[in-house]
Amino acid sequence: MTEKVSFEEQLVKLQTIVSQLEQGDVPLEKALSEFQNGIELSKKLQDTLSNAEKTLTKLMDEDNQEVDFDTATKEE
Amino acid sequence: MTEKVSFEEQLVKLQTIVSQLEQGDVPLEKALSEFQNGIELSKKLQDTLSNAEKTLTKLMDEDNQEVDFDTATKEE
Amino acid sequence: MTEKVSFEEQLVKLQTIVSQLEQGDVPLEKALSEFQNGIELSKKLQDTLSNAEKTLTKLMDEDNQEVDFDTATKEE
Amino acid sequence: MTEKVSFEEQLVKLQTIVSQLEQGDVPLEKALSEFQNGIELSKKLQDTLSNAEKTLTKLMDEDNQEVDFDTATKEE
Amino acid sequence: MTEKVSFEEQLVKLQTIVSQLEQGDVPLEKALSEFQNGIELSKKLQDTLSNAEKTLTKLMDEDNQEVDFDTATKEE
Amino acid sequence: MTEKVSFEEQLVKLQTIVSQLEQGDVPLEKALSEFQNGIELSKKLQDTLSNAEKTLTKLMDEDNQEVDFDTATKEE
Amino acid sequence: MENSEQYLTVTALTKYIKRKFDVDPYLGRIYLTGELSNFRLRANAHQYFSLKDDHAKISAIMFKGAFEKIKFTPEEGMKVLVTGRISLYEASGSYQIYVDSMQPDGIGALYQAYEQLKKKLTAEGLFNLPKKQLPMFPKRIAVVTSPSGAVIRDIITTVQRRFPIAQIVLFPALVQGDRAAADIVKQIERANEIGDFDTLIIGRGGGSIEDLWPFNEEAVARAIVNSDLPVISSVGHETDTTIADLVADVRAATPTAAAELAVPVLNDEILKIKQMQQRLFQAMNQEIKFDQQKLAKVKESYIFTQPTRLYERYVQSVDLANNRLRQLSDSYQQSWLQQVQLITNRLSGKQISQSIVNQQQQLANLNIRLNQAVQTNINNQRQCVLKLISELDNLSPLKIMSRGYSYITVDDQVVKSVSQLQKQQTIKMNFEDGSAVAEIKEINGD
Repeated sequence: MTEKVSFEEQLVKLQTIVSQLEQGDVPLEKALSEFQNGIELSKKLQDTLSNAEKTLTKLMDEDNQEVDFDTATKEE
Repeated sequence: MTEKVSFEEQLVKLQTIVSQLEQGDVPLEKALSEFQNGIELSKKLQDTLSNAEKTLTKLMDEDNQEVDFDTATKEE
Repeated sequence: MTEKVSFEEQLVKLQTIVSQLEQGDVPLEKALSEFQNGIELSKKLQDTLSNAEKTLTKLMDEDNQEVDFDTATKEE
Repeated sequence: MTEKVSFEEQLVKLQTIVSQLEQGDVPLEKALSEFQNGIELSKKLQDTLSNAEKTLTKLMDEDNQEVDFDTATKEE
Repeated sequence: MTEKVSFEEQLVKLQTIVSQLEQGDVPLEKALSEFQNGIELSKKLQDTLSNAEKTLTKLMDEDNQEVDFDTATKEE
Repeated sequence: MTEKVSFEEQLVKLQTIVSQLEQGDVPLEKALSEFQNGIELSKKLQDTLSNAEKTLTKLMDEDNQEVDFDTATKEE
Repeated sequence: MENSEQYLTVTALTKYIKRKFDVDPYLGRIYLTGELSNFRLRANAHQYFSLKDDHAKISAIMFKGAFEKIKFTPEEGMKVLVTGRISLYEASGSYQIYVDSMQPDGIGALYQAYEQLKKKLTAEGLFNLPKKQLPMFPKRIAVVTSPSGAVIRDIITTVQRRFPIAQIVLFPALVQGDRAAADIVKQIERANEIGDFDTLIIGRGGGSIEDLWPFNEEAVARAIVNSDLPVISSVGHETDTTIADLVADVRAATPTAAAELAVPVLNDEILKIKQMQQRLFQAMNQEIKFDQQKLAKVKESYIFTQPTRLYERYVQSVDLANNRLRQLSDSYQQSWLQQVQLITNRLSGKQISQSIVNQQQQLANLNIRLNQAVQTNINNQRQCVLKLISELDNLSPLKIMSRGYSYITVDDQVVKSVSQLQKQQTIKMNFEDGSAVAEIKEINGD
């Protein structure tokens, strides 16, 4: 994997898969493998989101601690 | 077998066999062998479908579990 | 007999024999031998049919068993 | 860092980040890094403000002490 | 310091600093350093006035009659 | 001071100082030193007037001798 | 009844008489001498009085402008020389002299000399010379006057009362008589020669113009002008203006006034200096207070009282941005999650599952059809074969033999003619239900 595929690209890919599957005229084996791809993509997307959530939560929490510290200082 | 024959192609082949046999003017030996081919094709198709079903079930189960896991994580 | 004679060719031969015999002007000697051939042919044909039927039954049984097995598996 | 970035420049940068994010269609990875930049900027700005407060408080305290000392001197 | 800066010049400088700060468009860092300058100037000015007052008081004390007059003035 | 400054000149100087200080637009430091000069001058002038001896009227006789006028008068 | 036109009105008569006065060439300008009578000085106004001698009296009026020009103060009974015109005042019907100028009578020659000297010195500009400033605090005062007069007494008394630290030195001089002028000049010059004086006072008490005359002499005037010392002149009464008074730096009305001009009041001066000292203290105090107030005013600025306002607006900005960042973080996460969930929810295996079921159904159908087709096929073949077998069976030659026919074969060759036979030849006889072997015994041709 030389270039990473972005969240949005993955999302579009997943949407394309879902649309194709919903149209219903996909050959069985292809449908299966697409479904499988879809499941994997969905997992990846969720993983990406979980990581994003963790990163953001960590950032925000660190910031809150800073802010809390300041508030505490002010109340002295 | 360099290239795999798709489920649909096999299905069409089976349909062709059935149709030919149903027309009735197939020489006996050929009818037999066609029948045999048909049976084999049918088995293969059945297998393919069974496998597809298993794969699907497995994928869906896994996906459900993933989703459940995420939901569980979120509820923390 | 280097090459096998097909069921249909034998059937045609039998029909030919029957037709010649029906014309009635066949010398006795020939008629006798033709008749003899016919008898033999008809035996062969019946044998072939019996064999075909056996084969068919066998194939069908096998197929049914497969199907049954699958059905059984499904019911698990 | 040869030249220090001023508080106002950092604030404008932070506000720009917020505005861009508010427009809403920032891709995930870029959004994450922007959030990170934003939070870091916000921390820096808050630190600068805290330091400003401390400096001011210290200066005012020193000044008040001077004034008190003077007042005391006058009352002699 | 080759030439001493007069009380009035320092006062004008202090007033200028205060005006600029009151206008509010001074960048934070500059505002802080200007504020510090202001505090220092204010101290210097106060010192100058205190010294002037001491000189005055001392001269008044030497002239006993004047003391009453000055005391009265201060109580206004 | 090679030539002595006359009483009147000193008085004028004192008046000038007083006027200048009363006009109020003298820089503080200069005002303070002028004030000090003024106080010194006023003390000197007061001393001069207060400490001067009272005199008796003289009569200038023909020999440019000053003789007590009252005595002379009485002797007449 | 007399004709009323023969009677004059009082006004017409008075106008007529007034005209007689006014056009008379002698009465237009007359020189008159007499004694002032009924004179009562009215300040800053026209003066009304009478002139009289032993036998006659005339009313007089002197208008304010003319009166202000005279150099003496008229007194009741004073003999005066006046010029003027005679006219009639219609309202009272009285004639009167309108006085243009007035001068005292009886001093004629001296007065003329005085006027001549005054004119000369005026022409020289002596009266307009810059006046010397009197020192405020004289240490030594030279006084040129008579040692026996009241003048020196008044001066001594006044100076000792006001400024006892000034030394008065009397230069005794004759102030009356022919030698007086020279004496006065000598003493003025001596005082200047001795040199350590601050002020010079020359003085004499009141008297007639003759008495005061030395002070109107040119030598005295020039000595005063030449004096290096500032000169205060106090000669005669306030109304007597001598040449000395005119050329002196200051003229005093009385000796006391001269002394008052010469010296200040010592205690006043000490008080003044003290007051200046107080003013200095006050001014300095004021200045400090003023500066203190200015400083205080600057320090009252919210910059110093509430310095936190310097950065508070920034605190808000940063907080705002920070909060917005947090909200955005939440909404972004929600949006991402929604997008993923929405699409993931649509990713269902059900359609594939349904498709599989359909395919299975189709496959089962095909299986059934396949079986049926092949069975039909075999059955058909079988029917076909059975039919042929039946037909064959019907055509069997053996069926004919069952009617009693048989045939002979030699070496499996059917024998159709006796010619084919030989005696003792072994033949095979074929019957419906079997065969028999025989030997030819006889051959019989047809």
